[in-house]
Amino acid sequence: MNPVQSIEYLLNPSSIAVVGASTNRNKHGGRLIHHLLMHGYTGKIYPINPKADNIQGLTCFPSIKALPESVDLACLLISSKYLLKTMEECVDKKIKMVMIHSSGFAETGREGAKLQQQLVEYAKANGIRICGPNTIGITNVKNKVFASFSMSMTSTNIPVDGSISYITQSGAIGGAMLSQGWDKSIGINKWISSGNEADLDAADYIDYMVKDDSTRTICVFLEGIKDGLKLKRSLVKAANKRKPVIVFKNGRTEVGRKSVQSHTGLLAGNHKVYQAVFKQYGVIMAESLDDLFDFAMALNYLSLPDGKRVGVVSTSGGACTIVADRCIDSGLEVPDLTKESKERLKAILPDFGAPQNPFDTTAQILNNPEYLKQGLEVLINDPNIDAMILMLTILAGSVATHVAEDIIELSQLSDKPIIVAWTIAENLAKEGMNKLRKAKVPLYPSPERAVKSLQVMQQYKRFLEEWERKKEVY
Amino acid sequence: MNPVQSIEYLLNPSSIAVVGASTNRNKHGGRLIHHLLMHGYTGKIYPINPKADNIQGLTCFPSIKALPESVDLACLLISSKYLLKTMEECVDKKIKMVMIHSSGFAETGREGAKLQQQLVEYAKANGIRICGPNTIGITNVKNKVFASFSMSMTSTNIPVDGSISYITQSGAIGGAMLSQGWDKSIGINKWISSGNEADLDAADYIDYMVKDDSTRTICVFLEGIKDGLKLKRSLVKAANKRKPVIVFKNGRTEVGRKSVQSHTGLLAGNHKVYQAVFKQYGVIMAESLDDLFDFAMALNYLSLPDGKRVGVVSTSGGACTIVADRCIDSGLEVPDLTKESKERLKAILPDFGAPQNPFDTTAQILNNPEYLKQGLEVLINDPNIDAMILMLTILAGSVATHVAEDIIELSQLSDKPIIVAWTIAENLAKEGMNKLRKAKVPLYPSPERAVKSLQVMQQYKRFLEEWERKKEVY
Amino acid sequence: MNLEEINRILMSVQQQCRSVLTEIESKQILQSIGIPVSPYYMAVSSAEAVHYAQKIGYPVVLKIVSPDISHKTDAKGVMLNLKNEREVEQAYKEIMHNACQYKADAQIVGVSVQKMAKKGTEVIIGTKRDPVFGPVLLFGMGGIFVEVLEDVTLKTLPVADEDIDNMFKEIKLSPLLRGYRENPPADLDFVKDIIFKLAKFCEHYPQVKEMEINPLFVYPSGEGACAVDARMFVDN
Amino acid sequence: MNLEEINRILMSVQQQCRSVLTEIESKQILQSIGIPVSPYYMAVSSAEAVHYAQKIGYPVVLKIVSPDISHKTDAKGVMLNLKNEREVEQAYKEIMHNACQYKADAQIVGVSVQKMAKKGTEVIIGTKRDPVFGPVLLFGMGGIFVEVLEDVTLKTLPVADEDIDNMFKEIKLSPLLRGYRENPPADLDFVKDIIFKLAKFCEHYPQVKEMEINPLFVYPSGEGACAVDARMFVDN
Ligand SMILES: CC(C)(COP(=O)(O)OP(=O)(O)OC[C@H]1O[C@@H](n2cnc3c(N)ncnc32)[C@H](O)[C@@H]1OP(=O)(O)O)[C@@H](O)C(=O)NCCC(=O)NCCS
Ligand SMILES: CC(C)(COP(=O)(O)OP(=O)(O)OC[C@H]1O[C@@H](n2cnc3c(N)ncnc32)[C@H](O)[C@@H]1OP(=O)(O)O)[C@@H](O)C(=O)NCCC(=O)NCCS
Ligand SMILES: [Ca+2]
Ligand SMILES: [Ca+2]
Repeated sequence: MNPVQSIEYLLNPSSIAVVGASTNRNKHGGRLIHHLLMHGYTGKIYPINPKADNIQGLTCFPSIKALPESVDLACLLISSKYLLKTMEECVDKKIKMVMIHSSGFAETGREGAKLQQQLVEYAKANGIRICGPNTIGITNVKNKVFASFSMSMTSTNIPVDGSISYITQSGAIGGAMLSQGWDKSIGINKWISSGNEADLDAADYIDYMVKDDSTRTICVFLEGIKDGLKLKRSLVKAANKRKPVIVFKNGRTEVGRKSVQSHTGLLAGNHKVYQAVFKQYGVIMAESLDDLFDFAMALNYLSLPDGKRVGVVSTSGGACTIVADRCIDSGLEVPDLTKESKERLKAILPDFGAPQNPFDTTAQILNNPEYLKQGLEVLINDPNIDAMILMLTILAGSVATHVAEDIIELSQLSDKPIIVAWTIAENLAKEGMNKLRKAKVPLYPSPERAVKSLQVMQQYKRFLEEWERKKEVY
Repeated sequence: MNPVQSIEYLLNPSSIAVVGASTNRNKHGGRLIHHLLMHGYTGKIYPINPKADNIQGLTCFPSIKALPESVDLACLLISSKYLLKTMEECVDKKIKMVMIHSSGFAETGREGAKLQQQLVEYAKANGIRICGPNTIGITNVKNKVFASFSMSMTSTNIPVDGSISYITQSGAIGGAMLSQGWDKSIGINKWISSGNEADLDAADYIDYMVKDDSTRTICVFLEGIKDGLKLKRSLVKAANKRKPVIVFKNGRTEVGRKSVQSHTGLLAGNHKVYQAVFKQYGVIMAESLDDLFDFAMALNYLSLPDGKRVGVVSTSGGACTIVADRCIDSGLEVPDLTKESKERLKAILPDFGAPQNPFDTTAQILNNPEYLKQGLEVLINDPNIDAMILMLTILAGSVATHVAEDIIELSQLSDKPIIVAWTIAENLAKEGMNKLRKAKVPLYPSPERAVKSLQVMQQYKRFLEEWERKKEVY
Repeated sequence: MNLEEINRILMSVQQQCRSVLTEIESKQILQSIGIPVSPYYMAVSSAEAVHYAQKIGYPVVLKIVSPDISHKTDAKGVMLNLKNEREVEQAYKEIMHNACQYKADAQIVGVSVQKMAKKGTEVIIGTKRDPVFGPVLLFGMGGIFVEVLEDVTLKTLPVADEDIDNMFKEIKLSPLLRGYRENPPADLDFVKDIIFKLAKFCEHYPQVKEMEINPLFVYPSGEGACAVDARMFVDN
Repeated sequence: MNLEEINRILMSVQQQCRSVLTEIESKQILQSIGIPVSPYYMAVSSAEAVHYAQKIGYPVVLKIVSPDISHKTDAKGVMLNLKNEREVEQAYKEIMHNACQYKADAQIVGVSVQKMAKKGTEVIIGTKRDPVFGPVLLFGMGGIFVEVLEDVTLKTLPVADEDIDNMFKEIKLSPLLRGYRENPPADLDFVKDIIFKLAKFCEHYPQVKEMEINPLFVYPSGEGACAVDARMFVDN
């Protein structure tokens, strides 16, 4: 079965067998079953455990062999010693896709690597595909498939209409960031912890996401790759489909490379060469962890800006300056407004306001929140402006909610991207912030992260233009 | 009255008159009174408003003249037109310190600048000091003085034992960050919005904080300075007292400078020269807004590391690599452990664990949380290690709280700094995170911000050594 | 590409179980893929050196040629700007002497006599094989810059026209290539052509592990460029 | 510091209501604060130029001297490496001709004849007055680097020994100062001494708004340095 088809079974299984399922919800086998049930998995779940006949309300079977029918996906949560025997039972049962959660393979050294190699050869010989080993699981929010024992599965109010897909070679980092992203209502819909990538690797998963219509943006936490040319082929497909791929490359320094090697058995490779590949194939590099979802939000929710001329609006003079400095330092421009725009601004401003870009509504907004919307409207419709960055400071309570609604209204009327930075304690403007998040307006806690995300959109736009000119070489 | 004495009246007033107080809590005058009362101000409050005789339960006076006694501080919250008359009354009443909240001065252009100049000359001639104009207020948490109409005053569970002082030339940015800092239990105790600094300027406020025993770390949001030599004298005092000064300098680019000029009337100056001054006088530069309190936390809570050799511990291999990469890229080292340490690690590790720096406890920590503490103990006591960076990922609930308690215990036993990065949604590990914050263990949401803060501590340590050798020239 | 010439050279290097090509062998390969090199002759005596020097025309450069000495300057095996017979003879003797000092057992092929190339903007072009991504092209400012500043940029193959243009823009000292103050813009089209030729050669001969032209003298636009020194390493 | 000499020069510049000092005036001031400059003479005819050239010894450099021309190279007013009488005469005529072309109304003081200084590591040293922080020292690599790379670092006065050491470390090309490959370490103690002298001069004469030595040729440690070109601007 080709990789993309097998990944369809991984992410959209109509039935799942969990070998090593447990009644004890403090054990991985117990947690995985609990998470599947908790999130209302619609398919059939077959817990496999010789010592139990009922696990968390589900009839339990002693072995794969004992199953009444085949299943789309088998999650193997038993120690590596018993794996080969269970794999044989899977083959007999015509199971095509297995997820091997057990560790103790290439990441533990030569012995484990040999065991892993045997497993791969057996699977290849018998037409069965492997996700892992050493994977913490997968998630497909829209189809309610939460097949993972990561604690991130216990997150609450997970956004259901997301279109960001996140592939990670580190289960722990993957789970940690997933919980943070969902907590900020970032629409991460499909999540794959790929583990040691003994069989299916990041390139295969990218191929799947490129074909997947419900995926608009692909994030990858990458430690190393065995087959660079295969990865390049996947990146070509993503570029041709104009689907942005954002990568955090781990193991950049000498010490980092040794650390990747000792924790995964993977070769982190030469970071400068990775950077060259990423630049040629339009991959957006996440310099820090936060960048991954910061960039994904902007690229996923907004259409790309035509150019790099930014309109800046804020409720504070100091904030206008921070955003302006940051734009100039990252190669964006903060152009002057047209004469008409300045006139229109003068008309709505109190006497001492300055009709210019950046535009400061001053604290007057507290008495008259309309200022912000009127100011935004003038700037976003100015022909000199390609995109807007709006920085809110200490608006709280009802004023904040009112302003959030105005921003949402405007962002729906224009296809020039509007990005919002809001530097305030969450609890003081919870309602306003959640409205923006629900309406898919990219929202950042600091001006620097907002400007960086706009700069990346502009960079990706230029890549797509370059790609049109050079893609036949690739 | 010299500046430092007058600032004592500003921050520790035993009595406050609020000219322009209002019953309407949606107006600045109403909010300021409300915030004073809400936080239990212990001194006397005299609201001044000709149209009312009782404001929020306090007897109201028609004018300063009508006051029964002098006051330590007068907050003037009336339009700039009436200010001069009110100032005359303050002089007659022997009031020494006024805070002028009104805008409409130098920040609005030539007219306002002239008005501001008249005000300053009158004050100088009559021995009265001014904070502002255009200030949003001050706070002294320990003495329950919340004399500001900034919404940040409505923050809840504000830490009461803080020793960070924050001076800001932008009221809105100041309030926005204050609310964020308090929300993360960062111990910001004294806060001054200095406004247009017509009289008292950032150098005066730094002088005060250097002398103030309850201040350990000074943060400054700086747009521009008129008297550079005066600022240098204040920085000398701070360096001699080994009190770190962290500055976010705004208005760095051409567009940024114009924006500062138009919003404050201040000259942002040549950024390269500011950077030179900061380097010579040991000022720590906040490159982004988050840096200000990120660095303050580390510098305020911990003793400086002896060198730049970092021990890295994490619950995830991927996280070990990220922190290691980041340390190397910022000039820190991740040295090998001594033979003894390696032996001690081997003893506590499961068979497949690797006794090395960075040290990965692997997911085994879920079954045996003790691993982390044991691992930490070995590394922190290794003679090759000067400081520790610990990255936690997806530990949730009780395991998380247990681990937090272990970290706190260790940080109290050793004077080598321990810095924690915890990448997880707040709600999944609230209890553990709040324990760390209460115990003043610097906690960061991402590995990059944790490493940057340690790097800054190490940089400040080297400055202090250099300062000993060169201070007689200054 | 003159395949027979290249195969001949690579074959002979392989027969001698060597993995390092001499400067002369590397330059012969460059010539056969159409990359200009400063004219050179191989001399095995100081008399021959003088003869070739007169043939090329002064000033000339003398360089040690030995598969065991790849860092010629460290071995004091390079003498520049030799203006007459006496200087050439003197240089020949010194180079041979220094070579023995540097590596007594080094197999000395002889001393190359080269035209002292006209000064141009110094750049460095190279190729390397990355274990994960295959052949990688390198471009940067030559001489001290490439080492102290690490002012280089990489591209992997396949490579498009736009990628090479980006290479010229990505390096810190790129204003020097596009004409700065009184120095005219460099012949970047010619350099691009050289890079494409190297890329083709690299794909054609996977056994060539690493190659470096350092320096390539680039002349003002329309005046081309000249490979002044070159090194090549093959799998063996 | 030779105060009379300095005051004399500054006084005469002020009397002529000028704010720009010529290269010669700037060098005279440098000499009187103890900073070595390449020997120079002022010639007002091609014969005088030849006379001084012979006095200094070839090769020499001829440069236009005019308060109205501060960018001499742009005015093609600099002729380097003149090896004999004929070249000096020719250079004199050309410089005078170019000066008129460049700025017809420029007041020409004459043509300076200078020793062609021995090549050294090119650095730039300057002072400027910042409206907020007062006098600021500048140090960086000279020539193309300072412009393309902006490889400079600043310090404000007062300045300590450690601050100057930091200056030498802070610039990107600092390895070149501490001896790189075959070039020996530069005489940084001598450069530090020059910087301290400029700092003292700057504090002593607040009317000097801006000063720049570009380039200063720095020789290997123990061999000092030499100001090859200098500019000064005063308040007027
Ligand atoms: C796979 C792994 C979790 C199993 O460890 P474990 O849970 O301690 O192992 P157990 O022996 O308790 O087996 C788990 C359950 O499967 C049952 N079991 C054992 N062998 C079995 C078999 N052949 N078939 C079915 N069930 C079996 C056990 O009885 C147990 O059930 P119980 O809890 O009701 O007793 C462990 O070996 C491992 O690899 N842990 C690391 C996993 C990980 O972190 N992966 C990725 C991180 S990014
Ligand atoms: C100072 C300022 C807030 C006053 O504006 P305002 O509140 O709209 O002004 P008002 O005219 O309503 O006066 C405020 C109160 O003072 C009263 N008042 C007016 N003149 C007075 C006087 N001479 N003495 C005492 N009280 C007076 C008013 O009656 C009013 O009370 P009320 O609400 O009970 O009617 C306003 O001029 C201003 O400068 N705003 C910007 C402030 C700011 O943002 N500063 C720093 C931001 S970083
Ligand atoms: Ca839109
Ligand atoms: Ca401690």
